[in-house]
Amino acid sequence: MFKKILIANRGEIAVRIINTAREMGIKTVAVYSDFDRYSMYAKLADEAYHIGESPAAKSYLLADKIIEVAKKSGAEAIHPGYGFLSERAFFAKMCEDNGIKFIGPHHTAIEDLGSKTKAKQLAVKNKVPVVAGTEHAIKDAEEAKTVARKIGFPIMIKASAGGGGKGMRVVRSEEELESALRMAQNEARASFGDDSVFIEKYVDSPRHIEFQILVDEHGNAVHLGERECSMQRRHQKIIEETPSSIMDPDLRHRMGECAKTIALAAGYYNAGTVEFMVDKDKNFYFLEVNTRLQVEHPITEMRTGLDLVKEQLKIASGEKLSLKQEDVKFTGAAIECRICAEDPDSNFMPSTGKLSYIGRNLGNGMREDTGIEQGNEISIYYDSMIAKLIAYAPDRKLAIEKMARALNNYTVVGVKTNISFLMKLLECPEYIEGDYNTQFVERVFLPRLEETKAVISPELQKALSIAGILFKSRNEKSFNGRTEKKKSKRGGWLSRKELHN
Amino acid sequence: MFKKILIANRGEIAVRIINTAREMGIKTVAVYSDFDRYSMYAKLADEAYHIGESPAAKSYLLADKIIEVAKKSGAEAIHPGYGFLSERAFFAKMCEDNGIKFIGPHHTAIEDLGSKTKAKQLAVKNKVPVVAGTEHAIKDAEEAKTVARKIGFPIMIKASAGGGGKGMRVVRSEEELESALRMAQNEARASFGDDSVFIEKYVDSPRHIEFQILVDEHGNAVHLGERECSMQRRHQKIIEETPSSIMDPDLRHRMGECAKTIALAAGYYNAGTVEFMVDKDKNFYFLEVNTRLQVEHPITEMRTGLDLVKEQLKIASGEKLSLKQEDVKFTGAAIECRICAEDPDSNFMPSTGKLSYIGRNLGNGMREDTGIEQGNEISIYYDSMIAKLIAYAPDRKLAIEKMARALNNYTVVGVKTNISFLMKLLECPEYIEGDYNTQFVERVFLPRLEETKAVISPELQKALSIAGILFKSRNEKSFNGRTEKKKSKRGGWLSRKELHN
Amino acid sequence: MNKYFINIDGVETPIEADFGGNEILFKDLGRDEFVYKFITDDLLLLRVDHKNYLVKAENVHDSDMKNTEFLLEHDSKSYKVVCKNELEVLTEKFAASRGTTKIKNELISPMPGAIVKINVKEGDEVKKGDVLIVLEAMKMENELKAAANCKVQKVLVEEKTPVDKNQVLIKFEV
Amino acid sequence: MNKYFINIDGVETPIEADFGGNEILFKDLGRDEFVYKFITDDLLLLRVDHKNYLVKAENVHDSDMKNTEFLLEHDSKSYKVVCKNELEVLTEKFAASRGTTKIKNELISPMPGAIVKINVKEGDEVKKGDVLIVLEAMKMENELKAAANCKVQKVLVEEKTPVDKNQVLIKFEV
Repeated sequence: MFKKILIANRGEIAVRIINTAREMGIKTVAVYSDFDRYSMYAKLADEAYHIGESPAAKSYLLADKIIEVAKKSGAEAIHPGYGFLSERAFFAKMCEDNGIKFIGPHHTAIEDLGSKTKAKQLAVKNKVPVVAGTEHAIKDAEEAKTVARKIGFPIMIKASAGGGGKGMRVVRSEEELESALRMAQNEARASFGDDSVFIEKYVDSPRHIEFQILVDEHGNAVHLGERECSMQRRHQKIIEETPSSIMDPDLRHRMGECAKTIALAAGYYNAGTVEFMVDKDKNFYFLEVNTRLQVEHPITEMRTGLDLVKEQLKIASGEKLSLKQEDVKFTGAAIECRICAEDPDSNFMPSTGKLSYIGRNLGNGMREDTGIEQGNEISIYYDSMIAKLIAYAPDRKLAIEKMARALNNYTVVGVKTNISFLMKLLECPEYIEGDYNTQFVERVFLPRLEETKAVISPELQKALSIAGILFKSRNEKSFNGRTEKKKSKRGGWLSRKELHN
Repeated sequence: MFKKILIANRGEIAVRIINTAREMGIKTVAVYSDFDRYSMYAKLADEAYHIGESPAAKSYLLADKIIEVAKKSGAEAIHPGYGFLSERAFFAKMCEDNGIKFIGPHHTAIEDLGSKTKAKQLAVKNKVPVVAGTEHAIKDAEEAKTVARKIGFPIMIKASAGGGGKGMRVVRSEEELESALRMAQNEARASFGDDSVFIEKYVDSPRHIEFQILVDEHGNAVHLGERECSMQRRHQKIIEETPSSIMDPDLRHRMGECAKTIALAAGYYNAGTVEFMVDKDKNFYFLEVNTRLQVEHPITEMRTGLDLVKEQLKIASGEKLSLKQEDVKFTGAAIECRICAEDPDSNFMPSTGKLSYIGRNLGNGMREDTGIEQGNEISIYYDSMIAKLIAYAPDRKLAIEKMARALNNYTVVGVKTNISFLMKLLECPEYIEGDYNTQFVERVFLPRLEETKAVISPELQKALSIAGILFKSRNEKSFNGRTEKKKSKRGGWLSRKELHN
Repeated sequence: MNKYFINIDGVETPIEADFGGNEILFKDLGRDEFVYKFITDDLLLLRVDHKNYLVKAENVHDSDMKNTEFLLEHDSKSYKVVCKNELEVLTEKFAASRGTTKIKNELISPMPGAIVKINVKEGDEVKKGDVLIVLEAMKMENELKAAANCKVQKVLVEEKTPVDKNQVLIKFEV
Repeated sequence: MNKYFINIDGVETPIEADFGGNEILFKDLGRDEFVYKFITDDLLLLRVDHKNYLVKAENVHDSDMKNTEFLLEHDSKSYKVVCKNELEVLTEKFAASRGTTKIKNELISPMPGAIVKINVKEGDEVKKGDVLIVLEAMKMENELKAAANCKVQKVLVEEKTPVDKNQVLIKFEV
């Protein structure tokens, strides 16, 4: 096993990787931008190196710089996390050329699977079902039009190198096509440094279900079951859970086998995720392979008892998988909610600012993966995730109850968050019944939210009145330039006497 | 099921109970002393009532006052937590007399089992093995001497109403007897309001192993396996774990059956804990029954997947146990460490003060039960526990690795803590091998600690030198009455420029 | 005791209250006792008749905040609480009698970011919902749309330049 | 650059260092660069040669703290770091040459609590290890013992009364 690894990432996933490494006795090297100099992960790692300015393009995407730090610090391997350089074949190759182990697949497998077009060809060749569409990058608007006419609208434009909903556009008519193509290409270029996109038939209201796989360098593969990721908004996952309410053992077996087949056909090794669309009749279609750890991997960890980062490290160091398919046991139900700094009331606009207070109450059955501490700042440079809350319980109903309780007790001051939005989602009957698809949030839930008006009880009316007066009085004091404001800033007591004198 | 319950307790156990109640849709009523007006649990409950001054005798032990609040608030039941009134038969009876359900056993069972002497008589009658000694309260020093001579020194004096090591004294010779008896009686009176004590033969270096049981009002009982609690200092548990390294299925079955037998013989219902001593040859002796939830109950929850507070609530509302003994499944290994505000370098003297900073990094496999937030104060009024950390993993080795990692990342500023002490305990070979008993800490570990001297590497020498200079420079600035000190108090950045200008 | 007029979420009849110490007298609603603590500047723990309310003020630090309008969040729901004292009510009546009117005639950047694209130029007539500017922030492209039909008077920013929160991007003719 | 003399955990030879900006020059140990941040008053994140050190000062708020002695905790181990500048070293040498000596002649309460029992009275000769006072705090009885053989000059407290931290309980004859 490695003695020291470098983590080419930041935030919660860097913390997550440091934790497992430390438990295994492996030293960790963090890299940081100006902004992250004293961030939680840079503090927790054994060593930390500055690699550049705050914008990712000037730090976390600087492959050369990161390789240089790995060599200087004596790190034997690099864990790329998710995002940034994690799915860039050239970076995996650079590691290899410099004698550093890339904790991920071989660069040729990233190329073959990371490109959605190539992956699709591979799926077709191995009899894994796919949706109709192009199997190669679209050259220009003319070709896009030809293809679209052939398979018929609605169609979907997708970035070949994509993920996380970036560079994706649904097009319902020919007029929209040209501008949508351009925007998708722009986003793809900005996000992945590669503007190639492809087109496929748009399956209406599918479920998004993905399978976690583990494959070693010796050709052994297991799948760790599904993750239901249909609760999305603009292709951004909001809530993930396992098991999926539509899954049965037979379907799980068939989809899991397809997932393994495609990975083995590509010569893939590492942990990985094979994404599928599932339609109303439980037909499934291969979508793409994410050749890295997923944001939502913890729910699989809870339900299988495995540590996926540990499995990645063991695979990368050449070990054989320690378990066979029949050893994988599924227990209980797990749900993940992503708490983000965004304003659901203003079209989910990201919200920046300093987190002056974070109040948590996790307790029994709750896990939190975060890279943020009270006093930290949410900046414009990186994504808006504050924390992932993961509930785990013997069954789904109990897991939902735990999650609702923990969300209700999670208080963030300083930025707007999606916590209330998440709570409303958890409470809605479609979610409780497990009866939702990728269109649910945008087509059903958001319009319904706009119609709903909170009912205010006389008790609450009184309490809000008093609260308003107290905030008002406090501000008036502080406008008058008194010292009370300063006192309360330190989180101390502000007695009635102080306030009303 | 109840619609509203009152929690006659404070701190982490009140938070713990509120959480389960909320998950079950039950409203909660907190009671608070002056000190706890805005404590975490009093904030989290749906309602909160002031019941008196900070000393427990003037608030949390005021049974009348608590019953009054229960009636006023419309609470149907009272959960007593642990400590305070949780094992006082008169309080259970008061609840009953006032038409409020006591979430615990019938008051007669508390009397019979809560008294160690009566419990011992019951054990003997039901053929559960016990240690030689008195089966009734000692009248005076004369009687103590007679008994001690009969069973032979060393002997143990124990409070009948006791728990948590209070009112316990080991006596090795007749000279020590009288003063030890007096101190034990004093402590027992102060802690439990009852100074009756009894005497038994002192078993040298036993293990302390306890069994969690659940018994309903319909005569159904299950045991949930053992908790190994031998890692103690002055009868205070430090680290608890399950399973115990000495346990085998046959011994577990025999001890578990004894635990159920004694509970059923006493007409007990509720969750409960039956404590045993186990000697080197795996002979076990019944010690006592704790007729309430234990501090260390979370490790049993992790290993069985059950929520013990939920089970208590279901039993108290008259439901039958939903599981039989064969339904109880044990998975993985769980360890609990109690993080306390105390100074291991000064004879574990409790440490009081404001917690100006709490840094945590829990993540995968760690649970924290706490009632403390950053900015809160550890006072002289209540116990010194800051938090319980619980590690859960597929096996014991992995659980230890997780715990060590999480402890290392748990930073408390403002009071001294036992964190470094806990870490050293986790790392010692006897703990890793599971080869320890109740005498290990005091006889082996502490003396060894005193001999050990930290080795300082040249790198660390440099770092500590710089740290010393930085603290010194910072203080000099602040002594000069400049503003830098204030800035850093708010946890903000203190740039090199600010500091050295 | 000070008199306040409170209006929650635009309900027609405002609540009147006399406030002082740890007591409040609501007109028509009776007298209540309460205790409270500011956990931070923006977070208030309030206990009225023994019931806990954790109330967060969402707009305390908005630079354009008036001290009469509070966006308060409780139990994950938001409420607009307008809270005026006697003087403010009087001042307002006076201003209203003089017929002051204000129309938003600017497009303001809702957050710090970089201008990716500007779709309009001086003199353009735009319709409500037209995309005026594409702003990139936090790795996402955000479209800033026209709030009403109007005419562009001046574009104050250029493509590929960074902008601050609340920076004026476009001025419209009124 | 300022010169410092540092001694860690009583090691014989002190370290000499020239300190300034974000650089330090150790005599015999070479030059190092570092960055740092005070997370709180008592908690320092220090990065020397890219290695992280989270260092906690345990005695910064002790009222009797001298600014030359620091009890620092790192990686759950404690170290006594004595850190003097040139002036302090000189002052000390001067004091030593005049032969100043100090002996603790008081029993001080280590924490706030209540006196449960007093075992001695004025004039008593006590031996090292004798229990002088039983102090109850945090529901535990704590025995305060004599640090050396000595004679009680005055008992300053009474049974069943509360005491503060650092309050003088007993004075001894020297």
